[in-house]
Amino acid sequence: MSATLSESELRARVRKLLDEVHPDQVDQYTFRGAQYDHGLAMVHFPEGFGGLGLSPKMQQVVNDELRQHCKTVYDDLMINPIGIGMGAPTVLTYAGDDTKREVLRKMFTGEEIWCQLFSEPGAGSDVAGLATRAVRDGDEWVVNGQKVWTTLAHVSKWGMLVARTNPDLPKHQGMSYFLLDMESPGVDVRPLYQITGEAEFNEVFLNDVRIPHDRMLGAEGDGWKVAITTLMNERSALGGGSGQRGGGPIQLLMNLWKDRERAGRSAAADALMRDHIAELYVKSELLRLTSQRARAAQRHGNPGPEGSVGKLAQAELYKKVWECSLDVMGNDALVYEPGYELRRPGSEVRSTRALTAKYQFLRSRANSIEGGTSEVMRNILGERVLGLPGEPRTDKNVAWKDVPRSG
Amino acid sequence: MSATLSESELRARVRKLLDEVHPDQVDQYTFRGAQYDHGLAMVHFPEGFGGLGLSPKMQQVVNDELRQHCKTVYDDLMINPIGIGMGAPTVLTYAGDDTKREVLRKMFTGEEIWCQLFSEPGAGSDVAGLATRAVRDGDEWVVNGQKVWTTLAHVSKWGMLVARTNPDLPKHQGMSYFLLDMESPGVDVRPLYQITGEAEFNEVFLNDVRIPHDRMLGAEGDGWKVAITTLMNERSALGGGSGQRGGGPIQLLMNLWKDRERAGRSAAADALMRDHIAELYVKSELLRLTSQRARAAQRHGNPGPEGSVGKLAQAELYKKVWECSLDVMGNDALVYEPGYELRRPGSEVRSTRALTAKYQFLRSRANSIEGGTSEVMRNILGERVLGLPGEPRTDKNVAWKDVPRSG
Amino acid sequence: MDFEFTQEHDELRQTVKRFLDNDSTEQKVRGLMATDDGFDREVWAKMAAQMGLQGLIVPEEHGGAGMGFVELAVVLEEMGAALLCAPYLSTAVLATTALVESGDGAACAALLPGIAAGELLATVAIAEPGSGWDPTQIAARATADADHWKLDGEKTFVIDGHTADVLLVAARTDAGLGLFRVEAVADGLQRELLPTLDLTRKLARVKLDGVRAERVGPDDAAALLERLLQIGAIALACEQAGGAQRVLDMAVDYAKTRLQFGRPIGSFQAIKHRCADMLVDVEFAKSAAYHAAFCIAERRDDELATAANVAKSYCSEAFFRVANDNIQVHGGMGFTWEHPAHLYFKRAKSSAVLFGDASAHRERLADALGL
Amino acid sequence: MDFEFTQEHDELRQTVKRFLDNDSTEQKVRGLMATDDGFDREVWAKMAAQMGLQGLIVPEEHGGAGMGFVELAVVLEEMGAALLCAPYLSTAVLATTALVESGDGAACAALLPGIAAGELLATVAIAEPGSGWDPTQIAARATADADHWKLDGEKTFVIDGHTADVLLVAARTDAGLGLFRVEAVADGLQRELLPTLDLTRKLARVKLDGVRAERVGPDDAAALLERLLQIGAIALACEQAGGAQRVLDMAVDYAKTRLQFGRPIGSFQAIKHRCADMLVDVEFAKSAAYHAAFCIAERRDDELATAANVAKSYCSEAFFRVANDNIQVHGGMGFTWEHPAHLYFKRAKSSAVLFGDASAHRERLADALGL
Repeated sequence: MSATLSESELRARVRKLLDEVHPDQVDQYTFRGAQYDHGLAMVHFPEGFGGLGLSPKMQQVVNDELRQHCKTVYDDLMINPIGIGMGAPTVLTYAGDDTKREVLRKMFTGEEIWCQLFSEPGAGSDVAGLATRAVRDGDEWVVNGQKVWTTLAHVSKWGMLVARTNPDLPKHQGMSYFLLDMESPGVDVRPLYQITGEAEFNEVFLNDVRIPHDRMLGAEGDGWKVAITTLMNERSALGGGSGQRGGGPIQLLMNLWKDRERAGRSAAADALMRDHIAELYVKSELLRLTSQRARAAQRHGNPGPEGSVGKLAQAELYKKVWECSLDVMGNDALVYEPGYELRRPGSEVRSTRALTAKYQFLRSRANSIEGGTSEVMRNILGERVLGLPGEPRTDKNVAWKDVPRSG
Repeated sequence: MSATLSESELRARVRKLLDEVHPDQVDQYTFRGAQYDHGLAMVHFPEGFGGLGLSPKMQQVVNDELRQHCKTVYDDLMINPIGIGMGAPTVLTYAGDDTKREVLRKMFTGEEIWCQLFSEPGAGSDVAGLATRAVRDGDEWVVNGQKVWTTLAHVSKWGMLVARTNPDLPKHQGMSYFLLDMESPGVDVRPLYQITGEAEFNEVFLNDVRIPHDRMLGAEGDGWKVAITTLMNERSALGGGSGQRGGGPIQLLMNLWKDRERAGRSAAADALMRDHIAELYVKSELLRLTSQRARAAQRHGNPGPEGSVGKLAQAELYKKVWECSLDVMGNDALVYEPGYELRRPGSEVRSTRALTAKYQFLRSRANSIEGGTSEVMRNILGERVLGLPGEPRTDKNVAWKDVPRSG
Repeated sequence: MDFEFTQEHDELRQTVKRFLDNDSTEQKVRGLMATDDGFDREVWAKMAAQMGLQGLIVPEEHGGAGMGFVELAVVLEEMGAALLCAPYLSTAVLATTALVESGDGAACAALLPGIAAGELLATVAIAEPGSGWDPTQIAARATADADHWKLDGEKTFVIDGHTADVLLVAARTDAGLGLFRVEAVADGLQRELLPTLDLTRKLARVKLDGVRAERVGPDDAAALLERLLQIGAIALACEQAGGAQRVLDMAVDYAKTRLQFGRPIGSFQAIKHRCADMLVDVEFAKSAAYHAAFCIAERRDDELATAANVAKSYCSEAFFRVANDNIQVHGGMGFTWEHPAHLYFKRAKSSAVLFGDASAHRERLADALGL
Repeated sequence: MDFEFTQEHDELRQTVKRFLDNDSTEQKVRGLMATDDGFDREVWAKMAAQMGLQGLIVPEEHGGAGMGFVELAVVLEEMGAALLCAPYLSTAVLATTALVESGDGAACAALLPGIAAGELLATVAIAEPGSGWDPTQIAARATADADHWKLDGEKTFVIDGHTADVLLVAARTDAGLGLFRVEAVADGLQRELLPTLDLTRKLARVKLDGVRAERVGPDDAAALLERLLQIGAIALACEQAGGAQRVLDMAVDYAKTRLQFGRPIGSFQAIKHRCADMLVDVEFAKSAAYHAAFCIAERRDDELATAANVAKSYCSEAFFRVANDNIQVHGGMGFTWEHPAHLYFKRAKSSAVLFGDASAHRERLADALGL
């Protein structure tokens, strides 16, 4: 019945929800719990699991209506980015109803944060080479290994874990996928400090951690397939550039330049910098326009290669923009107020453009690494977009345990 | 006896030669024939074959003495670059005395020019993948195939040919090396015109060409080994940069810049160009200094990586220098006097700097291709200098005929 | 809106592509580039008769199709990809734009029908020896003489100037800059074909010695000339985007089929990653060219200068980079006369210079951005 | 002659290397960079007592080894490779050079023995807030006051300025620029440690409020300051060459041992070719630094300015590139605090800025070349 729900009927349901409980009056958990119970959390999910079995597009209608009537507007990706963005679709596809009931509501309300336990020190670009072992012991699996680059692990209740359950099979075949209760004994989460001194990420050590068998998602050996579902839903930094002409990093750079101290710089140095900033402006603008072109092509049903170049282009461009920002500062680039302090990132906004630029200068070194290195992106563009042949593979049809590996 | 010849004794021999026959009075063939007969052609060759069995360094003494006493000074590498530079050491190592007698004297006088028949359309960077076939027929070999990039083939008497004599062996093992009389029936030399309209190179088509068995150098199947001897003696553009500070291409660029027409160019454009030229000057200077450093290290008996980076660095730098030269010309880059004419390169000097720069702008596109592409050079630096591992090879231990190939 | 290409655009592209595949093959390009005229009059007539390409942006009242710059961009992109040898940029883009934008009804009525019919060749003459593309540096003089004007001066880098029937010449009057129509057969007009680096695009030097001329458009044509140069730059950017795509295709095809060490060279990361970087250049170049074309078509005049500067600066450098990379991917073969790679390389260089190079456009952009 | 390194140079290098391997381990660097002093006084004393490194270029008459800049270059290269945290550049290079080149026998006799003995820390103060490294922009004033001078003004980016016992301060007199010796304990001197991007090199801001000073060297010290800045730039270039070699080694080692997809990542051309390009940068950087060092050592004064501009512009950019590439080769690991890659990256940036960045040096070079 609800599959035939019209847009106006849906809007009416939202207003009904708001009549019962209003986000401006109750706390996050209460309101979002009610939203979930009304099937207005993820409308394409089945009834009883936060949805109404509608088309995913209809969620826009709900959000729109909420925005119209409420001052307090929650952003799913702020509340539980990995849970709602990647965990929910995976759970929907692979978990049993009991598990769905157990985790989805608290995921949506934000009571239980999620993280993703795929990357390992020895398996970076080669995620499928992972070495964390899970060994069956009765109704449980015993897990040993180390994960890394785990955002939010230090505040997470649930981890989406891929581990190797059969090392005798080729690498892609011997993995299984588990929901790990991060409060289990043997789970040790440690901050991983970065070049900036901040720890956005964690290392997660798994030492004889026991997971009940019924927390496996998909069948034994299906781990890679399930992981792909998770990764397909990654709200990756798509490389769309800034939405606004001249917005984003280039805007900050241009403002830094316009406000620069003019003393001590020659006319020739100014000319060089102007040309360089103009060049970066051109590329920023083309990053934006290319993403706009990709969206237009998608709307017209014939997406082309324009949608695939963004990640690579953006990573390389933004690094240059932040480098140029430091060049604009001249000698002031020597100081890094307020110094480095090893800590968790806060939500504070940096007090000056210069401080933001200095932070980003360091932080952006990871642009060409995280979410797929620029080398991996060039492989993807070369092979999947241009159709160039792959390299000879030595790790494909061999038992995982026989593939040489480090770390 | 002659191994103990002192430098002054050697100088005396040169003066004796000059007493008998003087280059300022006789023609090239007569004088260089006499020089050969006196053992002063290539002093490290055996007596009777143009030498005196001395150390190779002693040739410098001869050349020095000749320069002191003669106006007419011949440069081996102008007279028969491939013959004297690469053919002679190969003949010395692998040919029988009859062959040596037949070819070395006329090679040295320049009566018989030599060329090298290694590269093929289907075997560029992968020289050892060559496909020209030689099939034994009694006392002869019958050769079919095509060679390319053959400098001087159109004026050559002798070609150093590598052909495949056993396609059932892995690629490096099934080749043999021949001396080919370029006047043999079935040898067809055609000019290969380049981007500039000039034909510095040739294509050589071999159609049922017959070569006597005793013109094979080395044993059957030793072709690659013999070819390496030839290639090791290649006076490659070592990438030494210009000998003089600020000399070579950068000098021409700087002069073009200093003589430029100033109209129509903004101060900012000038500042950009100055910075760019200064950058190219820095790199040109460092190319020169690095080669000087390599020579110093060699003198001290501990050559390091500094000697190996020149080819790559020079190729990439010179392309940029010539590109910048065109940028300096502004709109004048649109014209290419005196137009293109498909022809053999002449010895004419181009009448203006601008014409030279335009020609070099086009010609230099090949810098990063000929004598080893920049990709191959980076492989060599990575593997041989830095010791990084090679790629998985699929063409090494397989019969040549089973290796996929194109062209 | 930007990038909203319709089915009609796709069909136009296919039609033009088919035509070029037949009538602008590499062999024909090589034949024509060796001639002085530099184009095939039969093919030119066919372009007009069968497809009306010369009249694409000529208003319907003057015998054209009355289309906009988005359609023209599609056509230019394909012509740039095929290196079409024809006076299309000069006649159907530059001269036509100059006439239409001049608002000079009489001049339009006199010339546009002939252009649209493929019977009249026209061009514009702006640059002068020793000066760049900056109209403020124009030295050629126009002097009023009874009911007409007389022109004196020298123009150069006039696209197809040696074959044009009519030249629209920028010259200085006491009132400022003007645009003047000169017949090719007029007394005192001397034309000389220049030996070009890029043989597929012919350029001429034109000497004017008291040549009779008619004024086209307003007394002060400075704004018209500026707009004409911007549109010319965008037209070149469209050609460059097309040329860039073609050399990428060439490089990728070769990388797939050329085997070395028993593998396609495209399976080596050195080649694969170069192609990937070329792809980024090509996609960015298209975004730049298309966006600028939409700006013209939709008369977003406040964005036009920036769009032109972005497009010409980026497309010039991108086309040059990929044309250069294409030679490298092809190895020795890419460096021969018989392979087409050098034709694109030379076109890339010449179109980078025409109407101002990348750094000149960035300088104007920096001014506009208040940097 | 350029590049004629002797066996003694090689032995010196090995000695310094061994010392640094023990006393400037990564762990020690990390410990010291977190302190305010930024160096270990025990190690400093050991450097002087066991190796006489602080007195390397101090003339023998003042208690030094009387060596030249080639030997110093070898030492600086190794210190740059190890990121030694110590006031060596400030004390043993800059202040020592200033004193020796000043020709001021009294000042040399007063200070150099202490420097050579490792008992006195000294530095030079040139740059001021809002001005660059151009001595003509110096605003600090020196006023004659009875038998001494009084200094007023503000200096910044003073290397080890917070720990130095003596500061040699550039200031303006009525006669031009002068160099003045100030005791750290003098009244009116305020020193503040700056929070630096590069924690391994400490910088301070120094305020001078009527501080008592002694003149060092000539009345007009403009040429002395220029030479000092050139030599300082060359010293940094030597450090940069050493740092560049170290990050290349780091990247290559990692590329050999790190396996992905069953292969060492160095077997992939993407990584291998990046390392090859890094090698070119490193070798060119060394050529630049060594050549400049020989120019100083052999007093080829006419070549010095050019050599300094070539060395500082190239080595600054090369070290930055390879330090950046090293992070990329290491992937996520290279981006962590616990890996040393970021220490070199930050050092590369800070040393690129100190004493003028690459484009400033190229501008001076262009002037000198008459471009």
